[in-house]
Amino acid sequence: MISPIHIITIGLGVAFALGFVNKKAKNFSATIMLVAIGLMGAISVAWLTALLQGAETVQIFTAGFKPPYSINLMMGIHEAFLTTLINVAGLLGGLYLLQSLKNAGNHAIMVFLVFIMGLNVIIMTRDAFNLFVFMEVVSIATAGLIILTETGKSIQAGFKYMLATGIIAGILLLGIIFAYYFSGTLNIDSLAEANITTLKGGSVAVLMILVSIILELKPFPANGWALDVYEASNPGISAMLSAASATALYFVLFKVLAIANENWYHILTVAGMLTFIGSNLLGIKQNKARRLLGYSSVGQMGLLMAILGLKPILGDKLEFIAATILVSHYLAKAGLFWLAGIVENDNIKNWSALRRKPILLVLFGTFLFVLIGFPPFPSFYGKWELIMQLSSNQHYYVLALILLGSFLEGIYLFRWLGYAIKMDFETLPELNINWNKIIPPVLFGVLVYVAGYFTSALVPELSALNYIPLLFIAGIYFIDSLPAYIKNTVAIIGMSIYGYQILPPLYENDMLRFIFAAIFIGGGILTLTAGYAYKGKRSGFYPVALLMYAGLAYIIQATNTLEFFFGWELMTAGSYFLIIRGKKSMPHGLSYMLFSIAGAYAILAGFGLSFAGTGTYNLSSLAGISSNITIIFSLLAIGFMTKTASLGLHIWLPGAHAEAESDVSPMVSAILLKAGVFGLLLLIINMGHNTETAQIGYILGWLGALTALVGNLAAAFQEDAKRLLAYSSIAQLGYILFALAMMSHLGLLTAMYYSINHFLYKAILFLTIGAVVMRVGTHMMYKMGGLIKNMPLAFIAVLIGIIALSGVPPLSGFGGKWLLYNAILAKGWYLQGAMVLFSGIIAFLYLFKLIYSVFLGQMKDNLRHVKDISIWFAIPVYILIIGIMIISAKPEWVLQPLGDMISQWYPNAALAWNGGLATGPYGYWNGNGIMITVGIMFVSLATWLWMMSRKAVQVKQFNIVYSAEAPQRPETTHISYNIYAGYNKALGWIVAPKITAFWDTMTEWIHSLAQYVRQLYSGNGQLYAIYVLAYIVVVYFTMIF
Amino acid sequence: MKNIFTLMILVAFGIMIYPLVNSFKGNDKLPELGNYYAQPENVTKVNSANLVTAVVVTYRGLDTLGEVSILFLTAAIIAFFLKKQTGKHEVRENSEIFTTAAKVLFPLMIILGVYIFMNGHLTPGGGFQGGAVIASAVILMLLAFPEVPVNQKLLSYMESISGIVFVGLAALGALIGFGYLDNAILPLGTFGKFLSAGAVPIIYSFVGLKVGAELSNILVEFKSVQSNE
Amino acid sequence: MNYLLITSIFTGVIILVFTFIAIYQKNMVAAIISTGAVGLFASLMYLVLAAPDVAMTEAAIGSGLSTFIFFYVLNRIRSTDKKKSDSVKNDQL
Amino acid sequence: MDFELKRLGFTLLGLLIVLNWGLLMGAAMRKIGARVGKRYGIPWFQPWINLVKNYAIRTSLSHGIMFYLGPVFRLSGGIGLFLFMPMIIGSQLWLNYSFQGDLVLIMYFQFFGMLGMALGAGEGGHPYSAIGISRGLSQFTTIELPLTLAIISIAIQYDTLSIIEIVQAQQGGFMNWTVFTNPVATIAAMLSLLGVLSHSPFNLVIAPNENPIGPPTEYHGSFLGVLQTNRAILHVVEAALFMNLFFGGATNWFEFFAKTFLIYFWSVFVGVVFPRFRIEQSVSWFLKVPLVIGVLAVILYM
Amino acid sequence: MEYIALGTGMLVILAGLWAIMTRKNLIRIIIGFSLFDTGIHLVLVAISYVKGGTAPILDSTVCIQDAAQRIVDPVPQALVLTAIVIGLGVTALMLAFAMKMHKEKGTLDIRSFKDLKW
Repeated sequence: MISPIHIITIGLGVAFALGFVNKKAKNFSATIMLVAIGLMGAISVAWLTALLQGAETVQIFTAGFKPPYSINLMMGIHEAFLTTLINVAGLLGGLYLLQSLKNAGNHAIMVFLVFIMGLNVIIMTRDAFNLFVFMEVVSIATAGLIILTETGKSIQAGFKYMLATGIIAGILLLGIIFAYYFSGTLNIDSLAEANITTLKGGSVAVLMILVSIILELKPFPANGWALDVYEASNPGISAMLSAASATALYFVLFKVLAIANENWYHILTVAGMLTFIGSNLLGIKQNKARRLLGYSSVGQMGLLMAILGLKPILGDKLEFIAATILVSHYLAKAGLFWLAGIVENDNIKNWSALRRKPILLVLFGTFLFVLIGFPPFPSFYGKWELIMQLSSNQHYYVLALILLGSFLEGIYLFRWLGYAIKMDFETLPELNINWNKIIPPVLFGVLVYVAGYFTSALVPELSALNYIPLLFIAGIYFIDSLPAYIKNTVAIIGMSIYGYQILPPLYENDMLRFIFAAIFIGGGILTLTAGYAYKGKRSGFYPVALLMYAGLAYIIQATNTLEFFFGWELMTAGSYFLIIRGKKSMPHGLSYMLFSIAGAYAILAGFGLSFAGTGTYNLSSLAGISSNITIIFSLLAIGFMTKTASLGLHIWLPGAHAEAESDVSPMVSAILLKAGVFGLLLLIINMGHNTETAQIGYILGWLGALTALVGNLAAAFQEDAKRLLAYSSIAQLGYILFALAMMSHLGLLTAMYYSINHFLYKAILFLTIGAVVMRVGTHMMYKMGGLIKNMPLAFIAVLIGIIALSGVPPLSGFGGKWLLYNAILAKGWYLQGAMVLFSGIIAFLYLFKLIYSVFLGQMKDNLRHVKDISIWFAIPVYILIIGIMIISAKPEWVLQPLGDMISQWYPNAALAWNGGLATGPYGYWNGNGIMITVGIMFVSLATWLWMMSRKAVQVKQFNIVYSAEAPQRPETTHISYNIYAGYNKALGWIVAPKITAFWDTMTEWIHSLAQYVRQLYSGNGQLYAIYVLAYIVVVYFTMIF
Repeated sequence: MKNIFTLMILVAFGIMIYPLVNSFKGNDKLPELGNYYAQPENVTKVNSANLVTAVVVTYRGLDTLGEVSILFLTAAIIAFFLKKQTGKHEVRENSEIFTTAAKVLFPLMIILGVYIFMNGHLTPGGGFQGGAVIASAVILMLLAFPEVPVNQKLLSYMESISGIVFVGLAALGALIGFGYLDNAILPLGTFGKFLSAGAVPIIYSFVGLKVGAELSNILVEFKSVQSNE
Repeated sequence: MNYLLITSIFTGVIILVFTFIAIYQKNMVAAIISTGAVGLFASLMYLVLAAPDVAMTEAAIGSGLSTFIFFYVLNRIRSTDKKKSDSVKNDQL
Repeated sequence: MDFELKRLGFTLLGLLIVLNWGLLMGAAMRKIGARVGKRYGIPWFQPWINLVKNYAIRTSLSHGIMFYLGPVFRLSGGIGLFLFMPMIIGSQLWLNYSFQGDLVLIMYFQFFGMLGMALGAGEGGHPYSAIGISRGLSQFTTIELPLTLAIISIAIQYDTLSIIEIVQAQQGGFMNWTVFTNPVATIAAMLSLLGVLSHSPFNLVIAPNENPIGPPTEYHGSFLGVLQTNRAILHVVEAALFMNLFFGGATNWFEFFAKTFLIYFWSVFVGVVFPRFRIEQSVSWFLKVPLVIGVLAVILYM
Repeated sequence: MEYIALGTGMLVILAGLWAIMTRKNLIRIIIGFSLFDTGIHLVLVAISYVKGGTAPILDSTVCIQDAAQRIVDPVPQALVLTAIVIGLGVTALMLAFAMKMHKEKGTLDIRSFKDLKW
């Protein structure tokens, strides 16, 4: 094995030797440099493999003396791992920078090589002064690399950088020399043993050392210089600084922390959290891509710093957490900066240029999701473990702050992603992409997935996870260039096979899960069927759609909280991409994502607290929680309620559902929302028996009732058909929340029955209306009218859908109302119950508006020749209608087994079944009988009337009213716009967009805050130097007080 | 107003470093590390009369390597940073006395520099000081003969050769000695004599050459900017 | 010993005086020379403190070479300023 | 099976009785309204004449399938309500088909006819019908709220949602009637009834005396006949519902006629006295006074 | 003596920082930086001093055997050597930057280099 010290030999030797190379032979020099970095990398990789296979950590002595008398280096698993990371980054970064380096000449190539070498040494060295020297090497090399691509800005940034790091280095040197004075040694390990923090002067010396290293990690707010560097230097260099330098310096902090006392852990935590939140807050206001990445990079390092500060809590989990987040940041940030170099446009709105090369867009999305911590990437596991450990140790404030910071990060990252996906790119110039610029990000993109896979292998709770769906999605992605109908078929077949495998066992064992699985998978297959109506490739649709379904399937099959959360996040990611596909979906996709992230964090915190209480991830262990019940229940409920779009958390839904594509709306409405219901149901059956949760349930009940009322009222005042249906979904989910919150047998049964029904009729309505919209080209109902003549299939589907939805007998909706009445009376929630029932009646307003405005009334001239809806939409719709008919005529087929299942948890006040007759605690209901009675009556009356009027003459609509004289402007005769004006006058105040206004105000405040705080970064390098010194002083005074 | 704020910070910083000054009691005897280096058996192991040189070249040789690379980096960065500045030379006549003196002094200064770094293990001074003297000689020539182009290639070769030798000797220590930068790869010689201390004089000489070349390079780069307007 | 102490006090005071001059002297040339003088007297202090190696280095590098570089840069900046007829009075800053 | 056939027969007979009683009551109300307004009014048999005339009209115009289905829905709604409503307590046969569903079924089946009617009228393409429907629906939603509260109140009171059980619980003297045992709920419900029957002041929807506005605008001939049939049946059944819930039900047809007449008369009486409301006025009104009374009714029984 | 050196060093450090933080001229800031460095070097040398010690060079006056009792600490001196050279490198580089910045904007006022902010 080659001694690791030869990393220095190779690095410096080659750098020196490059002086011989002819100045013109730049290709040769660049190749030599890459070979040298490759060799350095080979050494570290060789050591990494050896150490992983159990080799001992080695100390490398110099000068023939043992430490502490001479400088020594160390090569342990940490060092091997990190040097490998750095050398890989160096190799790929060097490759990426090939043109720039060659342009700048041999000297620049030398500087780059020495830079990488220096990073290796600061990782390996165990001597404080040697550390200082090589940190200087790195910082001078950095200053040189900043001006690799020389612009006015980069020179300024370089000067600011030198000024700040100069002060930092001076302080570090002072600290080191005094540490030497007090301990008589320069070796870090001996310094740690000497424990000089007990001395008054010694503690100051330690402070100076540690603060300077913290400052090198760019803590907020003393980091203006670093941000300028990220923004102004060549993106390839920024990538190196963010990935390689930051990684190395982080390890330095880790190493040097040994000399500190435990007070420092608090300081680190505070400094880290401040940075994490501060930078991410300022990122919100930032529109320049590279500076934004700088904020994100600084923020991530802050998080890592805080994690280090939490070492006493995290214990032996520290390494796993820090490594996963560090590696994620390393891969993602390098990748993003590299992409920034390819895009060559610093305005994040112009990143839509990535769409010229879809692979780049995929990479971009991947890296952003890595940063946020989505599965299956390493950071997901790291954040999960971090939260679990924090909550186990009752560090709730830190936990909350970490989640807050991550959320702020999500705001700007997803806004950016939205721009990249949705903004116009036709006007932007072509990307010029060299092979050497594309290889590094692609490689890192692949590595992220590989790293994610290996990380998941380290997590025992995920050992049962089935990776086949994910592989299937990857496969679908690779055939993305095929026509849509092929992919559609493959997707349907795949889902059918999966459903065939998981549904039967669930039917046997777990009726609740079976119902949801059937909705998710069956609904998925049906909605995908509609996809045949789309021509062309439909690039990117199938992977994300399947991702959502895979996430949903994981949720169903999850047995522990980690699996559940894994599925939940996958589902969120998939649905986000589905939603944002819509033409005007950019803002809605963003708000969906933000609510989802916030909700996911609430869930995460809830799971963390439950883990703290029970010590296990098992989902059923939720039932055994004895402490913090209120908080856990509330957090989880809020998390799930972001998906069910309860009042206050609903503002994302209307836009997201309305602007989505025609077959996506049913996916995200009829199917996706049930994930939240499933979560709430799990929560209630496990935790509903406590007195505390019953109190929350009471609040949730009112919330559900209000949601139903507001949702329905708002739906009644919509002019946009899909928006109307979206508000209707909010209201329906309000009923479900209300029913669930009752936490009684009938409540749960109602909720389940409503879920099934909502799935059926909302899928019908969204599919049909979506198909109609595809034909007529507008969402606005007042622009349609009279379509019954052209679209009888659609009309019948909508008619049945609205009858089912409204709860009018004999269709299935009535069963829901009946159950609801009984449940309300049995529970005693009369007033909120009345509110729910009242809002159920309001539903008639919008249902009538929907069917009347679209299909009835006067026909518009421009729509005289539209065709009926696509057969591919009609097929799933009519299958769903058959479902409605079955469930209406034979409700006992579903309700009886469900009731038996629910009786496990809530045996009281169950329904008694006698054939088709259900007898509840208050009333009785025979779905079957009503269906037959009404059916016979209806048919006979229809026949009778037909007999009497069979000679009726078909007349045109104008013939009677206007005596066959069409008015001048026929469109004015379709009374549809704002038809509930009177109602609006009386009740419109309820649906005044106060909640939207509330969130808008919140957003505005955050933006103003960010705007205010970022005045700190005035651009004056001197001011930044003052901040650096002030930071040190503040830390000192914090320490002594 | 801003200065008052800055002053407050500075005063606070002063308060912060006051404990350092306050707890400084001077040294009554050598600290542990220095004491170890001064022990006769350890002195003879390195066999360099100048203990500072011993520390600089062997015990803390890696620092020196880093330091050399810093100068190297500085030279390289300044080279590519300022390289686009070459242009017309603005010739200025120097007095004859000055130019003659420079001609005479230049070889003497070079010899002095070489002497300083070659005796670094015996007398005060060493690679850095010697290198600095060489660089001063170069400055002298630059001032005296601003129009004469400097052979930067030579400087650069000198720099590279000495760098490679330094690194090579260091690596040789790891290969055949007891560790990187072990000076015992060459015979230690007699204490206090010119040929002593193993590889120390050689290493220090090359450090001197390298530092001299690098400093000269930096100066030449600045000068070339200078003369271009 | 006493003699050395007096020397060091004297040197210390001179260093501080030159430091002050370096910071507040309006004439940049004088400021740079003062900086060099600070280095020079610091090297005197090093000699007193039994550090001849450091003294040599500081004298040659700290006060010699770096002063030279300062002058080069100053010269260059001045020549640029002269070219631009409107001279920005940087030194007053 | 035999019993089932017999039940069918009795139900159809009941339907006939209810239809004629409804027509008669309608005529009586018009008459009363006219006399109060110092007019002579229609002859008592006018509704029968209208009905026969409409059914007999030969020319018949249709706008399409939904236009035709609208009246079918409407009449099905009316007859369905009749079917699911117990008429005379004490006889298995006059209970109709109420064993298939309870009060909730009645509550929601009301909408069946309305919805169909709205759709049928919608296809006519007449702007006025759309206006009428939107007004009708708007008003109806708020009418339902106090009614729902009243029903919840009596469901708590009698611990059941079964109409038959509610009626049975009120037997044994008029002091057992809900109107005396639970007067607040009764008031709320009776205020709702005014709206349910769409009489003045809540009759903007059909506005009978002015230019043809409202859902039935485009209907005529046999279609209009069906609608008139339904109107007759529906009014009686609605009155019967209130009778069952609040006034002790009926144990024989005489009691039935008497009680339904008085309940119906109540709405006419109010209509004669008060002027018509605009929609937003009536919506607001229902969400003020009756709502508060309804909430009170529930709170009293909580 | 070493106290004086230490005290002087500390004061020079503060003075250098003051110059860095308040002077507006780039060259002056770099001068401040240079002073800051010199101050640190003074502190280092002061720490290396042993009362009554001689230079750590073993020659006829100081023989090997009693070296440990007579010399001053060579370690900080070695560190200072390194630090001085590093300081020169940084100073030179900063000057090069300052020169370029002046070329770009024609001024040395640090307040005029605010192209990057927020």
